[in-house]
This record gives sequence, structure tokens and C-alpha cells, in this order.
Amino acid sequence: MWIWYKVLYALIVVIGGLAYGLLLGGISRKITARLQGRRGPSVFQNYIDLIKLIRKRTAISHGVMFFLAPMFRLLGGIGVLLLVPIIANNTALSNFSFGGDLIVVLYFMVFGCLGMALGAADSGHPHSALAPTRGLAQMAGYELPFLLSVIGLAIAHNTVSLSNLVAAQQGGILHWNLFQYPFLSIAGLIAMLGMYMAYPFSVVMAPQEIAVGPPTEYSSTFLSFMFTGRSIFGVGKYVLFMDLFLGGATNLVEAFVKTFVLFLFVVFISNVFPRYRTEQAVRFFWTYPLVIGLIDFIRIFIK
Amino acid sequence: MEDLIKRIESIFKVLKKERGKRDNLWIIEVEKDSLHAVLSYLKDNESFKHLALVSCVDWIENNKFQLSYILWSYQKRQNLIVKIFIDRDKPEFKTVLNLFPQAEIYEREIRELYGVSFEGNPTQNEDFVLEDWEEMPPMRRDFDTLKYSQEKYGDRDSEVQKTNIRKIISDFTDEWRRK
Amino acid sequence: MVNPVVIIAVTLIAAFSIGIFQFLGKKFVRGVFWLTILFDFTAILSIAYGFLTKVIKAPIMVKIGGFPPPIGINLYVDQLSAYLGVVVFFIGAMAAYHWINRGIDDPEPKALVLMLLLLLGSTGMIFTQDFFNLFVFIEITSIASYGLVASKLDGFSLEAAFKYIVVGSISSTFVLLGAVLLYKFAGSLNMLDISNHINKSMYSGGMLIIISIMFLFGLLIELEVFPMNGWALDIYQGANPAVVAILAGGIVKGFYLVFVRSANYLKFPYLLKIGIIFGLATYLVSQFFAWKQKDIRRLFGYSSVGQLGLLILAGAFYINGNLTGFAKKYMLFAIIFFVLNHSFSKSTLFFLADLFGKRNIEEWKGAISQNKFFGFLFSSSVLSMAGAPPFLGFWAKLFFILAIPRQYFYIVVLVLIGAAAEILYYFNLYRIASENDGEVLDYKGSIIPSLFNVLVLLGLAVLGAYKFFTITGMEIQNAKFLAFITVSAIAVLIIGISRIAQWILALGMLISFSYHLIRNQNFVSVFNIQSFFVILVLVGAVIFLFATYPLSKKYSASFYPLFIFTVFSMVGISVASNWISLFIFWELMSWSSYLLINQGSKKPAWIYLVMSAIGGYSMLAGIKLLSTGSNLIPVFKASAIAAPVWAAILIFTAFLVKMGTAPLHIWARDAYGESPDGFTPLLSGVLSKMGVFGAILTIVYLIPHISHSNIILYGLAWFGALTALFMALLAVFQEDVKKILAYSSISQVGYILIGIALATSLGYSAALYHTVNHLIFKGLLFVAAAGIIYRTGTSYLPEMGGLIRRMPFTFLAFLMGIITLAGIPPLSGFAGKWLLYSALLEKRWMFILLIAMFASIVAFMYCYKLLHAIFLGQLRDKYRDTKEVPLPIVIIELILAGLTMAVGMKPSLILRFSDKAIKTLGFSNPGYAYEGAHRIVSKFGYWNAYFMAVFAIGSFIIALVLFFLVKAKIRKVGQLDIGYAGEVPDSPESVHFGYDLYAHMRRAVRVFIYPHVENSYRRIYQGLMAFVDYTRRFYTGDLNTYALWVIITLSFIFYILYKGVF
Amino acid sequence: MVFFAASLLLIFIGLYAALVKRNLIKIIIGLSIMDTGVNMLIISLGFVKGRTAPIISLKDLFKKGSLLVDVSKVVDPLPQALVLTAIVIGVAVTAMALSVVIRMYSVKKSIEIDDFKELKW
Amino acid sequence: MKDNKYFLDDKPDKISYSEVWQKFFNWARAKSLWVVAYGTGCGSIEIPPMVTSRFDAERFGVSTVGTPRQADVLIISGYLAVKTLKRVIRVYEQMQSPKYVVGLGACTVNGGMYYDSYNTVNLVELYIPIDVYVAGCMPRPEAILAGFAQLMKKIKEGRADGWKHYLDNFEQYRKNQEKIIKNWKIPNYNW
Repeated sequence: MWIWYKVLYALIVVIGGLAYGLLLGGISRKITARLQGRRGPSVFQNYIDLIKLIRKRTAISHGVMFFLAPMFRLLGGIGVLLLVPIIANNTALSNFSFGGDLIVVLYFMVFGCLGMALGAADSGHPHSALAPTRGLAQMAGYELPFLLSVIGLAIAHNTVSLSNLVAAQQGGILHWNLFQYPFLSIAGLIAMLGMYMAYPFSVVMAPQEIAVGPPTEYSSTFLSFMFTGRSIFGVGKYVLFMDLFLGGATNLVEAFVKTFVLFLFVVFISNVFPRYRTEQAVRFFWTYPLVIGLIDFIRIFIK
Repeated sequence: MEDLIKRIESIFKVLKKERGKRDNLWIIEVEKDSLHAVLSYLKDNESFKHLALVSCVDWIENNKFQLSYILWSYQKRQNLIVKIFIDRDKPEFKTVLNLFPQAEIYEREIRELYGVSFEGNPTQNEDFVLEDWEEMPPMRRDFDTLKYSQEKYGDRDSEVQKTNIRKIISDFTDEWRRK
Repeated sequence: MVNPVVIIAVTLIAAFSIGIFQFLGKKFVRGVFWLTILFDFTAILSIAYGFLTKVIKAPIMVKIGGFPPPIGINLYVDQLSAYLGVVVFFIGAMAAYHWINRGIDDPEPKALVLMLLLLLGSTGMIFTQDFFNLFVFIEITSIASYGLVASKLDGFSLEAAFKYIVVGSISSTFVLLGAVLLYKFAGSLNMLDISNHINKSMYSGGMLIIISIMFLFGLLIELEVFPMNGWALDIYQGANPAVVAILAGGIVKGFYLVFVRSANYLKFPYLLKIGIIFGLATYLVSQFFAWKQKDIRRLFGYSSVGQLGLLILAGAFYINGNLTGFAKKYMLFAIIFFVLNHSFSKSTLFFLADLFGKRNIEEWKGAISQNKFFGFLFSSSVLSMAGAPPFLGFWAKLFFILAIPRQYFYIVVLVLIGAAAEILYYFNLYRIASENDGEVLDYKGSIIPSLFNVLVLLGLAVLGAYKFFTITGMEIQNAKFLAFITVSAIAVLIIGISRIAQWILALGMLISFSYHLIRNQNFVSVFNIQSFFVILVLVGAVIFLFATYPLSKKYSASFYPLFIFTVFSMVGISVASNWISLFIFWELMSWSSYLLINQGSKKPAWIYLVMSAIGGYSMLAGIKLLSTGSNLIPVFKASAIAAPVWAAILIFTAFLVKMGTAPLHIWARDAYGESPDGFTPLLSGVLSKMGVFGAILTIVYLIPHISHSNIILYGLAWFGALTALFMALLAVFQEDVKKILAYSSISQVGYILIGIALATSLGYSAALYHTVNHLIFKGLLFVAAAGIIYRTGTSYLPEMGGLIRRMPFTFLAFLMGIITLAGIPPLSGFAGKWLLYSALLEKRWMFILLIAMFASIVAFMYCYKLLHAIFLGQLRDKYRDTKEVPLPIVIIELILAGLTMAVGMKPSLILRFSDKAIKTLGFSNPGYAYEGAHRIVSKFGYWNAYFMAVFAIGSFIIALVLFFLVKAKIRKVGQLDIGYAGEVPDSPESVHFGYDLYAHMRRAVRVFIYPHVENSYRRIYQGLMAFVDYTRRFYTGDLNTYALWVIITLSFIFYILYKGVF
Repeated sequence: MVFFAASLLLIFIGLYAALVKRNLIKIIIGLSIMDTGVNMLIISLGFVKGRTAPIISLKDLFKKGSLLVDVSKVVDPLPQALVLTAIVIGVAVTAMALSVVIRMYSVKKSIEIDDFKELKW
Repeated sequence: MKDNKYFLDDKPDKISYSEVWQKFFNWARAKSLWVVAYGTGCGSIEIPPMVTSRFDAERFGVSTVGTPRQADVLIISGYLAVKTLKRVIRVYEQMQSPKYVVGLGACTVNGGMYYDSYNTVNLVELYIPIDVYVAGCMPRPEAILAGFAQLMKKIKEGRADGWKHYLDNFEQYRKNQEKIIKNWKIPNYNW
């Protein structure tokens, strides 16, 4: 019976995550506009966009994979959000984190990306096919420092369970991994920039350069699903990073604050840097964050 | 520049010569049969390596097309316009592709817009700007664009004031010339 | 039984009568010749048969003129002489037949007389008991050979003959000097008599040393040892091949027997040293000089010389090596086998070289592939010559290596290096000959002698195997199994008219064998690591064999026999109980798989073979290190005692080669990529797993008992990790579907290697799970790729695209395979990754964990590339009417895809087997635990496969339902209906993005994907080649130099004797 | 001892010819000399100073009245028997070599070693 | 080019629908206008100022996208030649309903200064249903924003149904288009 409660809670989390994610997107647009000296759209603009997209009247499909890809994308987003505990050991908000641990989450994160890549490729548009290759290449770039920090933390705390990781960071702000293992955290947080594909690592979508990247051929309901998936995925990743580096959360307010701080970090970085080319991004990730992270990594290795 | 013209005159028959609006711009008119020789001479001996443009003028009054070959010398930094006249009823001429490969696209343009065909240019019948144009070449002066436009594209039947733009423009340019 | 002297007398009379009565005509001459040969052969065969059946119990002693031994001249025929006589006469008869058939050199009667004299001389040489008589017979043989060599009367043969005459004269001078000085020293010429008179202490005097050396040195020149063998090579190159065949195949063996026997009678104490120095030098030098050789006859000449060197080495060990017990017996059989093998196969090769007529090996293109029967004979001889199991050469080499005492390990190493070098150039020739693009070439003349020779070779192979298993006393089940394999393969080969029948028979055999195995209670009840791999092999083989059905008509008749051979030899590997039987089946597997790959593409197969040979021989060297004085056949468990580090490393090399671990991976890309499509799944899915099996055996049985085992294991893990990473990175930049999958395979096996190297129960769990899983998904991918290549006719990725519209089922299966490969949760791939990572975490190998995880991220790149370039994007016009891949392949694909799903939901389907297997490795638990029904817990984390699958599928369905609730009006549009800046694309090709998908990434990782390793190998190879090319100029072709080297060698021998190096 | 030295000298002369001479005929001559040297050596091995050749004539037999021969009077007969064979063989070899040289000359019109270096490496 | 191998050959269906919460959705559509700016003429230089800091169209929910599939609004930015018209038709038909067209500049209204050109389409609405014209030669960004305001108003009121008109009178539009486009080299309908 408890599983149905879980499902109910999960639904709430997903809907909440979606709302939060859309709001963050709106805020991001607003911040960007203000930095550029504009008024910018309303913070709720993303909600409006989503509603509009859902209520488009027609849509086109290029094939089965094209059709299923938005579902994969959404599934990937939901999976990541639901597999990380927002509040560890909370019946409602630890989600399905009993289903797997950090390794599962790491691999599940790829699920949506791969699905979207396949759909994009199925559309037959050369830009859509080009974008995933960029994305995967960039992924190979940022995953290295990210894995470095994750493995470092797992070894340091002797666990790959996210709940246990959160539990290990309790007891004051100085117990956070951000302060316990600052170099690992820096590497991880830089990797996070790449993971969000915001500037300077926005070569995947690269608006105006390769149309809009993978979803070039997507429209209407398909696009709304992708949009949804992306928002939820974004929130899921913020929660993951919060659990990894910022000590998790004990209540919702804390979770909101911490994820919002991470969000601001991404937004502000992305607004002041121009775009890297793929190989520049890869080289960047394989040098600075890696070297920085290795300091702590070796410290843990020796210990 | 005058020396150049004299040298040309000593070899070829120059029908008319005229200084342009700059010191380094001269216009000469030659016989149409000697054009290739002139261009070849200019290219090989006088360093006019660059064919900047081939243009066409419809002298409907004289029943002639004027073809102007605008040359440029990088060494001397001089422009020379060589012009010839061809019969308007029989708009045919030979290509200068063998001298200046870039003439291909100019000749294609003239072919499309004036209907002058250039013997020896393999691509002259391809579309240049217009797709599937089937009427009289549009830049000929006996082509009535207004009539064509109205017939083909219609006209907005509204209270927009219609001005004879052509008249205004000609008035304006006349006035400007007079100054 | 005939008196041996009759043979000599009859031959002599026949020779003279031919000479005198040649005016009676050709028929008479040939009649007399053949009658003589027939008589001699029958006679000597009867003697040999007498020895064989033990009718004749003691050596025959013929007293000529009735004088007793020390006084008269005696013939002394023992077992070996008789057998060798049979061989000599057989080869002689074959060579004569060949010669006559190919058009004998004029004048024919004289040539036949010389032939008879040659046989006579060599027979006498083998039989005689008298040193001076020996000299006479040697001279008869030599003069006959001079004449025969020169008989072609062209520039080459005359030149060779003259060189032979000069060097031969010098040699006989030494022999004569030795003989007469011996007479002076011992007062007798009878060998036995002398042998009884001298003893080793006499050698301290100095005189006897000089005498023996004189005598033996003369024989050594005739035996073509290294610095003095230029003339021999010239003969091989220049003389008539029929003559060369009898010389190399028969006469030289006579000289060898004489040499060994004389040394034995003389009790020459330095034979071992001389044998080692000159035998090894000859062997190695000629094996390497042959690399650069373009003339096929000289190439065979180098090989013959090399074999003689090996024989000298073996003989020296037999006579003078202090071998005891089994080792002595082994060495004797090694010598006999070497002689037989070399005589028959080399003479066949010379016959065939003559039949084909081309001298330059580059012109041999198409020789095998276009003449099937010729090809069969050629392949058999070459395989036998190079020591491929189950031919005689293999058993000879095995006996030889086993017999050499352990303190002479460097000899083992050098001999094996030479053997590898031999394989390198022999199969370079074989590669050229089996190329398929040459114009139609035919051979001229009769192949009957070659056929006889090869039939004898095949018979000898059986004999060799029988003798090997009986003498070594290895379990009879191995022999039975080997016989079973051979018989099955031959059975499949025989019905080669119809591929379908072959397919059915092969499949039937595999299935019935598996059924038989499962019915065997013993096998099921004792489930251990070996049963695990037997089941793996059989299941994989049945599945992949089934999928070859639509492809079968492309393949030659030998495809299915070799397939069966490969599969059963892998079963043999899996059930092996000692290292030697493991090695035997390992070599069987390598060679049969080489022949299979060679049916696809030649050069990669050659590289594969050379690498396999290096691996296999290093394994043999390692096994040699494991053997102790009395225990020549190391058993797995007993080998625990005092195993040196090098043994483990050497044995491991073989497995690393098969696993394609960097830097030994260079064969893998092309061998996988260009082998026949029906075989590649087996190669990747099962054959590379034999490396895994071997690695597990090594780590379980060997590594724990050596020092620094931790460092070795850690190093292995690093090898695995770097392989996993860099092969994945290389795969990203391939443009050929099978080559991507090839690199991917190596990369995945790298993961398995990490798991094994962990040597913890969780590590083994991960490795075994991933082994099975890799079989499933990589088999799936390769089978699907085979189907796609079958339908589209290309494996080049940029040529494909959009095939999802034509092959939906294949796409589905392929997608499943790719998701499994990428290790994304709901399917089975993730479990292996999770187990491996947990195991690595448990052992705190952080850097390896980092690299391994990162490698799987890199893998996504080529996963996407495969899916995109084959199935997605724009469909080309030429594939518009392509059909779905053939039904058997679809069935296999869907079965395998279903398996990945099932295993993904319930990993215990595989894990329960691996758990059992791990328990037999000495672990009490598999390293993880079940919590509840589905949740698997390690020390670090937990994971619920069932939940993940339900969660993913459930969420997916919910998303889909949601989508259908809100969806807009959807139209399925055409393939070129894309938003293309208002333009209409004019063709699918113009908007398909399929070539060099990761050009941008290439700029970032250029230094990592540059083929450093390949280039290093190439440089080493080219450097060796250049070195060989330079040093082989040693054979200047100048007669004076040859003579000079004789003197220098003699001086060298005396010098080192004088310095007391011995 | 003189025989030993002389025969060795002959052998070395022969070897020298085989090593150094570029002319085929000269090499054959060298081989013959070498043969002679060896033969001389063989003879000298059985030679005992002051003894006669081991030839038994009918006269000797009848003189003593018995078949027994005084072995102490003759040198060792065996080397002489051997040397006969060796000489025959040497001659055969020389003949063979010379015939080969004739053929070689007919093929290449030369008897210099430098023209017969095609088979190498 | 009418080869159904490559292109979907069907004509679009007519759409008739009634929506619950029509007003709400129309409001959303009006507040979220994604523009594909198809630079046909000199008006294309006026679009960038419109979206950059000074005029900031994004505050009205107007943002640009790079692909017609996701766009709601097509801006025909001035002078439209026959050759360009073909592309405009393709882009327009590739957009997903509901979709709106803004004609920018005098040229789109009646040909403007090119009213008598042999190659300028004088009456764009004969070929593409225009929802809003913005007059001017060229209109400044303020004018364009005003035009957008007008469009939003129309959408909110549910009157911006040019796309429906296009579908309903598809044959008529196609006839007009084919009249001036001689050689019809694009598919029957640009899906």
C-alpha cells in the first residue's frame, strides 16, 4: 500500500518540480534581461510558453523515434528528480531514492539525453543530428571532473547512497562537502555548468548557429514535453548537486534556498561568458577543473 | 593615362575617347570586332588584369545595345571602360570568357535582363536572379513594368495615393544634373 | 626381411645397368629405375615394419665379406636408420615422379642414374658402421648431388652446383681428415669399436678434440649451419625443385642422422654447446632472414635451414643434454616428428612451388584461392610446417619444449621467438597466396606426389596426436575430444557441396553435443567456473551459428568445419585440466579462427595470427617455467608451487592478446572488422572470453602464489582501465560499423579485465556477469550488423542512414543492444557496471574507477554514432527497397534483445550461475547480498533492478498516456519535409549528416587517438625488416666468402675451445 | 713430421686458392691440391720408416712356405687402401667440377666468380 | 519534385474546433509569440533592434526562434519578390497552427516604392494570410512593437485566424500562388 502513497508523493514532487523549474527558467530570463539593461519578460513567461505549446493545434512527426523521444526526455527528467532525495529520510520527499544510488542516478541522467538525441537524429535535419554529437562530446568533457568529484566523495564517505551522503554532511555548515572537500566541489560545480549547457558551454543548442540544436524539428506538444522534461531535469540536477555538495536539505525552505543559490551560480556565470567551441570546452574541462579536483582526490586517495 | 590611350590608338581604331569623372578613369569606344583584341592587349600588355564589370545599356533610340567592359589595373590603379555597340535587333555577341573567366556571371546577368546572348558562354541560359522568367527581358526599355506588374500582381484598390514615382525620380535627377 | 646390403647392391647394379644399357630406350631406363626404387622401398619398408612390429628385436648387423665387426666393413641398421630409409626412399620416389612428370632434365638416363646414386649414397651413409666407409658414401651422395643440382644446366643451377662442389669438397676434406686421424688415434674405423675404446677423459688430451671436431665440422658444413650455409640456400634457390625436394626432404636428414650418431659414438663432450650455439644461431638467423625474402624457393630454403638448426639443437640435447626419463623420450619423439614433418611438408612445398612456377612471392596472388585442391595441399603443408595443431609440427614443437630442461629456459624463449618469426613469414606468403583479386592462375603438372605427401602428413598428424597423448599420459579424454573435434569438422567438410546441409549438420552437432552435456549428471551437479564457460561457449555458438544461415552461401566449404573446430576447441579450453591441454586447445582455437578470419580479409588475419602466435608461444614459455624436473605437465592446482613471476606474466600475455588489451590490441580492429560477418559475433562474443577464462585461471591458480601479486593485479587493472578508455575513444572515430563494434568489444573486455584483476568475489561477479552480458549484447550488435551488411552491401557508416524505416525490428534490437552497451539502467548492461563499480569502490581503486566510469561516458559517443549513422537521418534512394534483415537474424536479434530485457529486470538470471562459479574459485559469497527479492546490496550502495525496470516502463507509459491526452493533431511527414531555411532539399544525401560525426571532438583529443601503438609496432617491424634486409647481405653470393666463413667458423670453434669457454 | 707439415701446407695452399682466387679453374686446382695434401697425410699416417710396402708377392709366400706374412716388415696397409679410394673420389669430384665449369662457361662465357653471384641474400 | 518518396503529398485538413477555456489559451498565445524572422527585404534589419535592449520585445513575450517548426509568427520583412515568395510559402506552411503573419513595410502592403516593379508582389495577402500589416518604409521598431500589440489584441479577441482562413481557402490561395509562380517546384503542401 505504501507504494501508492509513494506514487502520490512522486506526482506531487514532479508537479512541484515542474513548477519550480519553469519558475527558475523565468527568473533566469529575467536576470539575463536585467543584466542586458532590458526589462525582460515576466518571471512566469515560461508557464505561458508551456501552455501555448501544449495548445498548439497541429504537429508533425518524422517517425517512431521522433515520436517517442520527448517521452524519453520527460522520463529521464522525472527519473533523475525522483531518484535523488530532496529531503533525505523524509517519507514524502526522499522520493524513490531507495531504488538506487548515485551510480544509478549518474546513468539515468543519460537516459533522457540519449532519447532526445535519437529523436533529433530521426528528424532527418542535419542540424539536429549535429547537435547531439556536440552534446555527447561536451558530456565527455564535463563528466570527467564530475565523476572525479563524485568518486572522491563516495570514497571519502564510504558510500554511494545519496541519503547516506547527505547524512554524512549534517551537523553544521562546515560539514558540507563544499567546505570539507573544497577542490572537489569546485570541480563538480564547474562540471555542473557544462551539465546545464548554459553559456559558455551552450554549443549544443547554439541558438542561431545550428537553428536550435536537437529540437529543431520539434513543435507543439512534442516540444512542450521536451520543455517539461528539461525543466524537471534541471531541478533534479540542482537537487543532486545540493545533496552532493551543499549538505542536502532538512526542510523544503532549505532545499529551495540551496537550489536557488546553485541556480544563481549557473545563471550569473552563463551571463558573463561567451560561447566555447566544443573542443575548447572539452579541453577546458579536462584541464582546470580536473587539476583542481585532483588535489582533493589525491588527498582522499592517500588517506 | 593619355599615353595609354595614345598607345591604344596607335594599334587599334578608337572610335571615341572621353575622360571620366576621375583622372584615372577613361572611356573609349572601339569597334565591336576588335574588342577581344583590345581587351587582350590591355590585359597582357597594359596590366588591366581585372574585369570589374560588364554592363549593358539599352539605347532604344539608336536601336543599339551598348556593352561596357570596365577594367581595372591594380598596378597603375586606373580604370578603363571599353565600350562597344551591338545591333539591338540582333542582340548577339561573343563571350570574353577566354580572357576573363569572371565574365561568365556578368554575361549571364545581361543575358537574363537584356536578352543579349553571348556565343561561347556555356552557362548563359541558366537563371541568374529571376526564376522561370518567360516574358521579354525586363530591363529592356520597351518593357512596360507597370502594366506587367498590374496585370500580374494586381493593385490594391484602396485610397492609397498613387504617385508617379518615375516622374518624381526623373524630375529629381534632372534637377540634380542641372546643378 | 631383406639384407640391407642387398639394397645397396641392387641400386648400384641398377645404376650401372642404366648407364650401360641406356641405348635400350627410355622405357627400359625408366622401368629399371622404378623397379629399383620399388624394390628398395619395399625392402627397407619390410625392415622398418619388422622393427615396428618387434619382429626384429635387435639392430641388424651385416658383416660384409664375413669379417666380424672391428675388422671388416659393417652395415648396422637400427630402428631409426630403417625409418629414415623409408622416408628417404619415399621422398626420393615422389621427387623422381615429380621430376619425370615435370619434364626431366636431359639427358634423362644420366639424371636417373644420379638419382639412384644419391639414394644409394644416402642409404649407405645411414646404414654404415665404418667411418671411412661413411666418408665414401658421403662422397657418393655429394657427387650425385653435385650432378643433380647442376642438372638443370642453367645459370642458377650451375652456379649453385659449383658453390656446392667447392664447399662440399672442403667439407669432405675435413671428414676425411677426421676419419683418418681417428684411425690413427683409435686404430680402428668401426664406429662401435671406436666408441668402446674412447671415453670422455680422453678428450682432455686435446688430440681427440681436434679429430672429433674435424670430423663433425665436416658434417656440420653439410648440415648447413649458420655461417656456412650460403651454398645451401643457393641450391634451394637455384636447383631443380625436385632435386631440392629430395635433398631437403631426405638426404639432409641422412646427414643429420650421421652427425648425431657420430657424435654419439665419439662421445663428443661439447656437442651440447656446439649444438646450442650453431643450432640456435642457424635457427634464429634463417627464420629472421627469411622475412625479407621474395624468392619463394629461397624462402623455403631458409625455412629448411632453420629446421635443421632446430634439429641439431634437439639432437644435441638428446645425446648430450643429461635428459632423464620422460624428457629423453620426449626429445626423441620431437626429433622424429621434426624430421618426418619437415621431410614431407617441405618436399610438398617444393613440389607445389614448382607446379605453380612463380618465383616471386608477390606473384603468388590467388594461388590458393583459385585452385581449391592445390590450395588444400599448400595449406596443409604450410600449416604443418609452421606447427599448427593438430599437425605433426605442433606435437614436435610441444615435445621439444617440454623436453628441454628448465635451466635452459633461454633456449625455450629463443626457439619460440624463432617459431613466431617462422609463422610471420610463412603466413605472409599464405596471405598473399590466398588473396582473391589476382587473375586466374593455374598450376601445371601432376599433384600426385604432393597429394601422397600430404596424405602421409595427415596420417602423421593423427600419429603425432596419438603418440603425444599416450606418451605424456595426459587424460585420454583430451585425445578423445580432439579426435571428436577433428571427425566432426571432417564430417562437416565432406558434405561441403551444400552450405545448407553443412549448416544443418553443424547446428545439429552443436545442439546434440550440448544436449549430451546437459544430460550428463556429473556436469550439471558440479557447476564450476569451467562449466560456466562451457555453457557460455555452447550457447553463444548455437546462437551465432543459427544466425549464419542467410550468410552461408557467400562462404567457402571450409567455413563451417572451421567454425565447428573453433567452437569445440573453445570447449576444450574450458574443460582443460592442465596447462598443456589448455595450450593445445588454445592453439587449435587460434589457428582455426585465423583460417576463418582469413576468409574475410587477409592482412588483418595475418596480424591476428602473428599476435596469437606471440601470445600462444609466450604462454608455452610460461608453462615451461611452471614445470619442474619430474613434472613436465603442470596441472592448474599443483602449479601453485613456486610459480615465478615471469611464468604468470608470460601466460597472461596470451590471454591479454586474445582479450585485445592495449597495447596488444593492434590485431583486433581489423580482424573483427573484416572477418566474415557470420564469424565476427563468435569472435567478439565468445572467443575473446576465452582470454577472460584464462585470465581467471591464471589469477586464481598462479597469481596468489607469486611475490608482488598485488602490484601485478593493480597493473593489470590499469591495463584494463586504459584499454577500456582508449579503445572507446578510438571507436568514436571509426567510420565502419564493425570496426566501431570491434573497438567497443575490446573496450568492454577491458572492463572485464578490471573485474578479474580485482580478484575479489565482487570483482569476479562483475566480470562473469559482464562476460555473459557482453556475449548477449555484442553478439546482438554484430549479428544485426551482419544482417545490415548483408542487405545493404556495405559496412561503411556514411553510406547508410535512415534504415529504421526499412528495418524496424533490427532497429529495435539494435537500440536495446546499444542501451545495454551504454549501461543505461532498465536493461541488463547496467548491472555489470554497477557490480564493477561497487567492486572498485570496495577496493578503493579510485583512479581506475574514474577511468572506467569515464570510459563508459565516452562509449555513449560511439553508441549514438552507430544508431544515428545506420538507422536515423535520411534514407538513401538506393536503400529505398531494402528489406528487413533475413528472418533467422531477426529471430536471433529479438531473442537476444528479449534476454537483455529479462536480465535487466532480473539480473539473478545470470548472477545465480556466476555465484556458483565463484564459489568454486574459493570464495564463500559472491560479494553482494540480496535484500528482499530484488534489491542487491554491496558494502557501498544498493540497487533494485526490478524496481528500476518497473519505474522506467511505468513512467514511460504514464508519459505516453499523458501525451495522447494533450496531443495536437499530428501528421507523419515525408523525409525531406524539414525546416531548411525555406529551401527544398534536393536529395537525402545533401541533408544527411553521417560522415565524421565527431570532427570537433577530434580536435580536442587528437593526441589520444593518434595511432601511437600501431605506429610503434609498425616501426619495430619495419626496423626489424630493415635490419634483416641489411644483415642478410651476409650471404653475398660470393664463393670466396662462403669458403672464408667455413674457415672462420672452424677457427672460432678452435678459439673458444682454446679459451676454454666450454 | 715432415709429411705432416708438407701435407698441411698443401691443404692450406688449397684452402688459400679456394678463399682468394677469383678464377673457377684456379679454385678447382686449389681443391685438387688440398686433396693431394690430405692424401699425403693419410699415407704418412701409416708410414713407418724402414718398412716396405704392404705388398705380398707369390714369391714371398712360397719363400716362407706359409701364408703368414711378417707384419713387422711392412707399413700399415689400411691407409694405402684408403688413399686409393680417396684419390678416386678426388678425381671424380674434380671431373665433376670441371664439367660444371665447362657448362658455366657455355652459359655465361666467363669463368670469373664475379659473374656468378646471382644467387644471394 | 512531386515525388511522394520524399514529401508528404496530402493537402492539410481543415480545422474546426471549439476549445474549453478558449479565452485563457488565446491569452497565453498572445503573451507568447515566437517569431521566425524571415529576412525578405530591408525590414530584416529592423528586427534586431526590436529584440535588443532599447526596445526589448521580450518583455511582451515576443522572442525569436531559429526554426519555423516552433514559431508562431512569421514576419515578412518588406519587399517580397516572386522568388522569395516561394520560400515564404514554404516557411509559412511548415509552421504549426495557430500561426500568424505580420507584413512589415509598405512593400508588403501594396508594393510600396516598387509598386510597378516587374518582380515585386504587391498584394501579399493574396498568397499568404496576413494578420497585421505594419506600414512604413521602413517602420521603426516602435511601429513594429505597435504592430505586435495589435496582433496580440487580435489574438486575444480570437480574430487572428488567418491560418484558419488559409486552410479553409487553401485551393484559392494555391491558385493565386500558382498564378504568379510559373514553375512550381515545391511540394504540393510544405509539411
